[in-house]
Amino acid sequence: MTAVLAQATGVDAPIRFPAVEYWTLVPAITLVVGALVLLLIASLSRRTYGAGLYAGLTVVTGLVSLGTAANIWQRVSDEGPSTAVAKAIAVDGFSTFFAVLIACAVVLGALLAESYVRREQLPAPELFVLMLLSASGGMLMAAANDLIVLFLGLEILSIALYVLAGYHGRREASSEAAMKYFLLGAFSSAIFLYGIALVYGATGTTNLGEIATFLATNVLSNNGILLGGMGLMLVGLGFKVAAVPFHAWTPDVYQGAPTPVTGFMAAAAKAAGFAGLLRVFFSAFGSEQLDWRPVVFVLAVLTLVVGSVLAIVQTDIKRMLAYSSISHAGYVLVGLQAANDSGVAGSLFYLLAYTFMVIGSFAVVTLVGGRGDSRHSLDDYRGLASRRPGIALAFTVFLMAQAGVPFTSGFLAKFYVISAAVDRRSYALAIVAMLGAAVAAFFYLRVIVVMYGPPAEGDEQRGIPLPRSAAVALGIALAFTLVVGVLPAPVIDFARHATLLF
Amino acid sequence: MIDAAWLIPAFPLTGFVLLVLFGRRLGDPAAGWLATAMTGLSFLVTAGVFVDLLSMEHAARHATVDVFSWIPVGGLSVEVAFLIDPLSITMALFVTGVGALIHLYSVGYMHGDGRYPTFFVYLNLFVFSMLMLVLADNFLLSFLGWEGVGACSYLLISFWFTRETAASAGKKAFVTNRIGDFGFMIAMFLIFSAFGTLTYSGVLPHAEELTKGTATAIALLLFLGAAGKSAQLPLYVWLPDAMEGPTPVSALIHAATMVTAGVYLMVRVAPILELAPTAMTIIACVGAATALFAATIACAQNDIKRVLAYSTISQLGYMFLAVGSGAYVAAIFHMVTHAFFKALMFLGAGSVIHGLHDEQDMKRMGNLRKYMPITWVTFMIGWLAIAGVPPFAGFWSKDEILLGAWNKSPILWFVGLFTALLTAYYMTRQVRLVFYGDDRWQQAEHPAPAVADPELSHAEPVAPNGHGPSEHADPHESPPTMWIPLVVLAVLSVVGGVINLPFSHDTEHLLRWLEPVLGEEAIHLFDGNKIVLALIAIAASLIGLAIGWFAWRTADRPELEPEPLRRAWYIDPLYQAIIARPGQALADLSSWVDRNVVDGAVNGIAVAFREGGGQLRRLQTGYVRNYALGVAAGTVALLAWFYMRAG
Amino acid sequence: MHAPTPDVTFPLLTVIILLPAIGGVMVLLTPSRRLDALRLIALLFSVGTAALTIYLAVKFKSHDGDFQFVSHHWWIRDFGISWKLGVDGISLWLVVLTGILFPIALFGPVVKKDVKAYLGWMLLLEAGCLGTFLALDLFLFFVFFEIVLVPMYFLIGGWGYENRVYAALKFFVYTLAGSALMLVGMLALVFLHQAATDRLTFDLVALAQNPGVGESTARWIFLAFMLAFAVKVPLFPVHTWLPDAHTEAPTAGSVILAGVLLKMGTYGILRFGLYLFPKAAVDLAPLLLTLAVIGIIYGALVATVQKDLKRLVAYSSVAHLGFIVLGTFAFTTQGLSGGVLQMVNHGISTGALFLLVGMIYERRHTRQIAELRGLQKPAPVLAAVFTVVMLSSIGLPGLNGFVGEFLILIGTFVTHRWWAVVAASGVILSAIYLLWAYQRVFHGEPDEANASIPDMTWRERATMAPLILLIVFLGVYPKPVLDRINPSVERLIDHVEERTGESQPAFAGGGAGTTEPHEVGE
Amino acid sequence: MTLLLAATKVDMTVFVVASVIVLSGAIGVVIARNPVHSALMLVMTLFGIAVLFVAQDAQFLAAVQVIVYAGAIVVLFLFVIMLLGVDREENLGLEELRAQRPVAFLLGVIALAEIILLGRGADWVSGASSVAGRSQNETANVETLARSIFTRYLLAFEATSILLVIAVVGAVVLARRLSPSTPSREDQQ
Amino acid sequence: MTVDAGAYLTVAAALFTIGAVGLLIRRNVLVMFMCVELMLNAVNLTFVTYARELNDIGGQSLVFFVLVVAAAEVVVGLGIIVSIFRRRVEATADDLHELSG
Repeated sequence: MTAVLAQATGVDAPIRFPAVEYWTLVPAITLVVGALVLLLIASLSRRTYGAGLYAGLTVVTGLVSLGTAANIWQRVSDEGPSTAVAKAIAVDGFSTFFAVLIACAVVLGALLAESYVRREQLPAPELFVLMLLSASGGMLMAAANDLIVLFLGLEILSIALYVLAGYHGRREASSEAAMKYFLLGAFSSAIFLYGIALVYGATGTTNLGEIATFLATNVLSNNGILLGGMGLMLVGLGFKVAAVPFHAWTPDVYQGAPTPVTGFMAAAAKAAGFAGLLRVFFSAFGSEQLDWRPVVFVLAVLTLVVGSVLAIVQTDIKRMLAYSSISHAGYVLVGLQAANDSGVAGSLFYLLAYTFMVIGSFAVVTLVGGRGDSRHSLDDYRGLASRRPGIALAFTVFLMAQAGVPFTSGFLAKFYVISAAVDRRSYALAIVAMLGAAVAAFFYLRVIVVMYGPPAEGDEQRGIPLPRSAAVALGIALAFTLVVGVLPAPVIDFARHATLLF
Repeated sequence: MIDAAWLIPAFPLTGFVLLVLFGRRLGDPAAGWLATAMTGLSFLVTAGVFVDLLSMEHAARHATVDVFSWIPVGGLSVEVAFLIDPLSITMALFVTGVGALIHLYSVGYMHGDGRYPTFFVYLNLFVFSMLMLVLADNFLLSFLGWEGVGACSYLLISFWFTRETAASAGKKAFVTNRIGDFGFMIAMFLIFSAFGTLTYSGVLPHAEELTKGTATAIALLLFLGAAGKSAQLPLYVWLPDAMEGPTPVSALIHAATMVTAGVYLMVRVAPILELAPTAMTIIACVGAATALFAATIACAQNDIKRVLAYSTISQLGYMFLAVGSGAYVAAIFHMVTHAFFKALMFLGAGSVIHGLHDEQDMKRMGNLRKYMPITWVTFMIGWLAIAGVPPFAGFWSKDEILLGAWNKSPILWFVGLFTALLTAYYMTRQVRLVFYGDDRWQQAEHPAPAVADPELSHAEPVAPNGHGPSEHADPHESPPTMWIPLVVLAVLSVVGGVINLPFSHDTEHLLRWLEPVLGEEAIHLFDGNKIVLALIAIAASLIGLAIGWFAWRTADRPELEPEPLRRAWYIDPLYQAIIARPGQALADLSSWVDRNVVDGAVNGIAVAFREGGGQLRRLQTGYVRNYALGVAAGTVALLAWFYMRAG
Repeated sequence: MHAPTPDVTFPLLTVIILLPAIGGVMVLLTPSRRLDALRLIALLFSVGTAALTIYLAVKFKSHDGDFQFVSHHWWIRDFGISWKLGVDGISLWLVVLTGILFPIALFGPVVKKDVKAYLGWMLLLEAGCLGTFLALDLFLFFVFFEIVLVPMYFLIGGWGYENRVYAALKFFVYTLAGSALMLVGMLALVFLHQAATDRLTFDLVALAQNPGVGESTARWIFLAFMLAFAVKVPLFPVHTWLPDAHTEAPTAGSVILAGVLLKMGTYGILRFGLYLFPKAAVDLAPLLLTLAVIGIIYGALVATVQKDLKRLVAYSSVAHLGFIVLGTFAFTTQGLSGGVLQMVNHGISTGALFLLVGMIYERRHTRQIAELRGLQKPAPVLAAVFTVVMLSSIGLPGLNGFVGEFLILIGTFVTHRWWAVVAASGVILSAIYLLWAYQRVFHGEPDEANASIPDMTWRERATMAPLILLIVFLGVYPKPVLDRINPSVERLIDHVEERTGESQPAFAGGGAGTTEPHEVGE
Repeated sequence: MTLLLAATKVDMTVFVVASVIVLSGAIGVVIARNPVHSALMLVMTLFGIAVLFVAQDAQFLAAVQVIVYAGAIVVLFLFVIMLLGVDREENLGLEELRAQRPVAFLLGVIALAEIILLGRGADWVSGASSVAGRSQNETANVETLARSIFTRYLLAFEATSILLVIAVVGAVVLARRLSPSTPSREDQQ
Repeated sequence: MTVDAGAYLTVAAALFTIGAVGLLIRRNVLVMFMCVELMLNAVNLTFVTYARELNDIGGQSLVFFVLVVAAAEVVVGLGIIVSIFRRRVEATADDLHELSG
């Protein structure tokens, strides 16, 4: 529309389009293309295909995206980080790391959703389309070098997730989740946007590099507007990553949304939110550390404490995992609060480890949830070990990993962020984080106890089928969690070299 | 032969090991014979070593036999090594000698008991421990024996474990001993702190380097240990109860050997005692008090063994009186003679009990001289010996002690003298009740009200040997395995005095024998005084004898058995009230605190978290507008912070 | 500096850790219905590990206080974390103890329920325990220190008694919370060290040489470490997880818990608390000595009135572990050596006691002392074995418990007189509660239910035999053990004295240069 | 405020009138009981905003504002109101959530105060000028804007396409009525 | 200079807070959503004001994107609202509180 208008005015000087370095965008573009292909197949083909095809294509798309991300990683390591498309995005290890992470989430989420869609008799293609598009938004967010790109990425991610949350139209809870997520999401987006506006006013630009340069070269006589903008942006991103007190949507949405979507959401959306948070605050607002670190400190403590304490009293597994995801956000905030390279790397490591743990966990929840996606109370796990020892063992590993037991990725993740905090002398935060882990162990163990206890009355007969796709997802998540737990060096290396552009 | 001294404890140890492994297969009586043989062999080796020592130069009678290094840590190096000197060999001689006799006696006495081999296991282990105690060349090894004999004592007292009283008595003995051992341990620590070593040869010759305070502390702490082991005030309470054990045990452990360990220890550390006159005085006073105190109680006991037990306590008090007075040789002398006659009397009592099918109440005996002549005769010898009638062994040693006491203080001497009178009296009472008068065992079915209280008398009918006292056949004389030791001991009780006759330095064999260890005896009263004191002592003994003899022509003299004495001055209930009950209350309190305060705090934290979660949960109302309000509030708070930071 | 030395020799320690772990994994991979195969695998691997640990003890060079058999590989190079293992006199016997105790715990008590998982967890637990004692890298230590919670949690929760879920949770969360601060302290130490030396490493030896922390900082970090260890030990007042865990755990669990797991706390104090923070340890010694003494007395008092036999033994552990801590903070050769020895002794005696209590439970299906009576009559062998173990626990000379206790007390006495005196009174109390319990359980006339129990089976005798032999052997001839402990302890004391300027009395330490004040003239 | 005096009367009048329209419209949205009224009030606000845009030389945006917002979005709102028949009046006197309303007001006031204080303290604007290109120049507003969007914000512009795809797909998904799942036993908890 | 930017920004801030408060106090989901639109418009006004103040076209470009986002949000948001309130006509935001705790 605007293009037409522009042409109508008949300006002499042609617009000099900036160079578009497509290779930098390939992972995200792959996802979008994959989504479009799915849409085309769904709408053009006469036949109706089962979920398998769509899921398969999604997995392939995710893997291709993963591969291209790996390619970019190579290039970035060789050529160094840079910006692309008129400095709108950053091509650095950081963005590539998140591309990899989100691609993994897509692959696992799709594997999980396949059997879910079949079991719940939901329309197949759109779920995968939305998942892919949402993921592309996440990648955009992670790569964004401009606040407006960040915002658009956030909206792409979120709006698709609003729909996904309400995807299970037969479940009242699903609709309610969508509604709540949407209203609060829109609210926080508006706040975030207002923050961008104020930052724009304070610095004259929305480009992160320019902001940093501006802040580095100008001494503001009064940085009130800047700080206000920062604060409002923190609210918006804090909402996305479910930091207390912006967390309230999380349990309701996680509980209501279709379980595979919850898994995907917990992994990808949280990661993307943190990507934005880390990039904006560490890179662009790095010079204002003194102002925002105390805030993040408080947020981290609140998040850790509230997440853990509330998880203790839950009897619904999905809800419990939701609260636990809140407390996990607290750990990543610990990494952010450290505001140094190892803090960032620790956060990245944490998010990657968490991706696999949480999708694995929700994979189990999906399976146990049964038709109707409704069996999520603690009682439904009674005696799981005697009925499905494999699933129970996998869940045990995931829960232990989340609790931070050694020889799982979760332990090293916690170790990493806490070591960053200690490195910055944030001893109090480190102690709170460690004690939070002890409290958290309590509610993870409670589930394990139940699983290894005797089965509930009349529940012995209920079969829990393990579809192949879900089994693959479980296997991958399990393998990652354990292997990284024992041999973390490559992944730590990955996280350490996933440095920011500046 | 001295180099082979390690064989002395090795034999009983071998016996112990063999009996543990094969005891049950050997059975009754082979196990007993094996044990006896081992102790006998040990005695022979000891005798050999003794002869060797005799053949040596006076001052050279001292050797250390190293076996192996036990606990080498830093500057502390504890060896398993034996100190062979006149004192230790004297002890070893009578431990193995009396021990062998008692083993022999037990072969017969324990015959028919279901746990016959076990008994000898314990007995051999005891002899081994006792030998470690006396032969050790350092405090710690002595302590090993010291605790070892305590443990054996525990095992043997509660040998008939199905009886609650026996079980309790065993425990009581062990725990009371432990209190003493606590003192011993602390004393060792002090010694180590002071000398950096625990060997006798490294400590005693350098004793004078100690300050007076340290010496006093060490002496008193060791005395605490000795008081526990040798049943002195206030730790004597276990010994009367210990009579729950089989009679040979009473004879061996609770009369002849183990209980004298305290005396041995005190004599052994004499160089330290010498530096601590205050401690000496305390020891002497405690000894005298114990002697008198126990003697009074013994006057009113009806259990044949309990009388002997209190008598033992009393006699041990004598020995400590001697130690406290510096009359170490007298203490050892009395220890030896006491071992003879008290073992004799216990075995005699055992013979009586055996003959009466486990009857222990003297009020249900009488006239046994008719039925058990050998027992009677030997018991009479023991009686005269303990009563202090010359020329029996007891007279000489007791006289020595009284001399020593006189030297220390006439008050102590008088206490000792009065005790001697009491001793003669209650022993006479016992003899009268047991061997003279009417045969009262027939009326046993109706026990006198006086003994109805189980606290008072442990003479309840029990059947350790499987044949209860209800089938009251006539008493009978014991088998030879039992009476041979009686005879041997009787002979020793008669002639035991010769080892240290006070007529001249030449006849004081024990004194000269122990000189290398103890140095010159300090007491040199002029003879006239000595004789006067001896005559007074003899008179006291005879008076006691006479009173007893005439007073106890009949068995029923309740007016001579005042309640406080029968109840042993109410010491047990007193201890119960001031120690056991508060202790129990303290333990209960601790347990309550543990549950409700310490653990309560932990559970409280858990509850607090859950409650906090419950409260926080109420914020999660489910109303989307509430959530938005949360976001808004957070935003406002953040802005407030940044507003404060702005500028 | 510490370049990773290529391991040309056989990596014995690594194998010792990995062997049970591999066994555990193999057990998990074996079908659960093939019970014999499962048992065989577990037997082979646990006994194999035991054999290796004994081989280690044989090959261990005595009179060398340094770490031996060191193997060093990078693990996470970016963090300066390495797989560094080594053994010295302090850890050697704990390793051997672990090696020996596990086969006994595995095959002593009979477990019928879910054998596969049981054996798997036990073997994994063994790997964790061994790793804890062998790690010379702080991170590695912490990892092993924490990981043992998992198998133990499952063992308690899966095979325990009535209240097992509560006990298992309490055990896990309590100890986890305890070690929370340790990690923070550890990291603080590492980064401060990095700031001081510009080298990021978790290597224990490197950190101990130059911690790079100020005195007050060191004190805080020390306290953080101590909290973790105090919970594990457990020291009064953070001990209350122990009675619950011990009582509710299955027999094997209790044995390992008491025998091995608690030692991680005391071992940690020695290896990390004293070694890394000598000054802080010396400065805070009075506090810890006091807590230890309180633990000794208090544990004994509470044990006295317990109605549950297992709980009684559990509280006795509180008292016994108090002794070990006491010796540790005496800072004398005797105290420390005694402490190390006592760790082994306590593992053997209390392990044996738990086995015996388990046997009684199997026969009577109760642990309530009031319901037991006169067991010595129907089960004389059981009673005899119990007696020996009990006497060892009481600290009877000639049995193992005494040597350690004595060394601890004498070592403490020369530097901290009054603590030792009060602690020594614990010796009396231990006699009271154990003998009283013994009396109530074994003495007296048994009623019908108690009179009909069988005596020890041959399997049970075979289980107890090695323990009894060790109890006697260590009591009579502890020299070979002490000879290997002493050099390391002396090295540790030298380390502490170098950095604090304080020294133990000359006669207590027996280094080459020190002469005794009184040469014994013979 | 001193600067305000310097402003021309026309500008001032336009600003004041438009602002009043904007804010009263906004308040109207909030307090109208009937959602249809709210929607109409929203239109009022949007027009006011458009006027303010024009007053600040953003003519193109003003046009788009009117076309997109008033023309499309508000119509969509009204359409949904009609579709669902939810045009019943809301009883504003009733508030079930205790303390929600006072707290909301309080927070609103504080937030506004904070923003204004922050802004005034920093003189509202501190940024660098014309980073993305001058907005006040000889060329037409549309052209300047177009150049900016197609160069500097090209990627953002492209990204909006994804957003629109999502909107379409989302609308399709949400509009679809699902047939009840076949075995209905486990549908509801 | 025309009217001071501060005045515009103050109006924008007021509009923003009115929108926010409206969202907090209204139960009707559609009205709540309209309040979000108010907030977005406040942002737009802010952008445009800054664009003028900084003489920077960027601010105006941003408004353009906000408009697109708002449109997409409206589509999806109304879709969600429709899908829920097809079934329960009278519903308000407060009626959706099954998920809580």
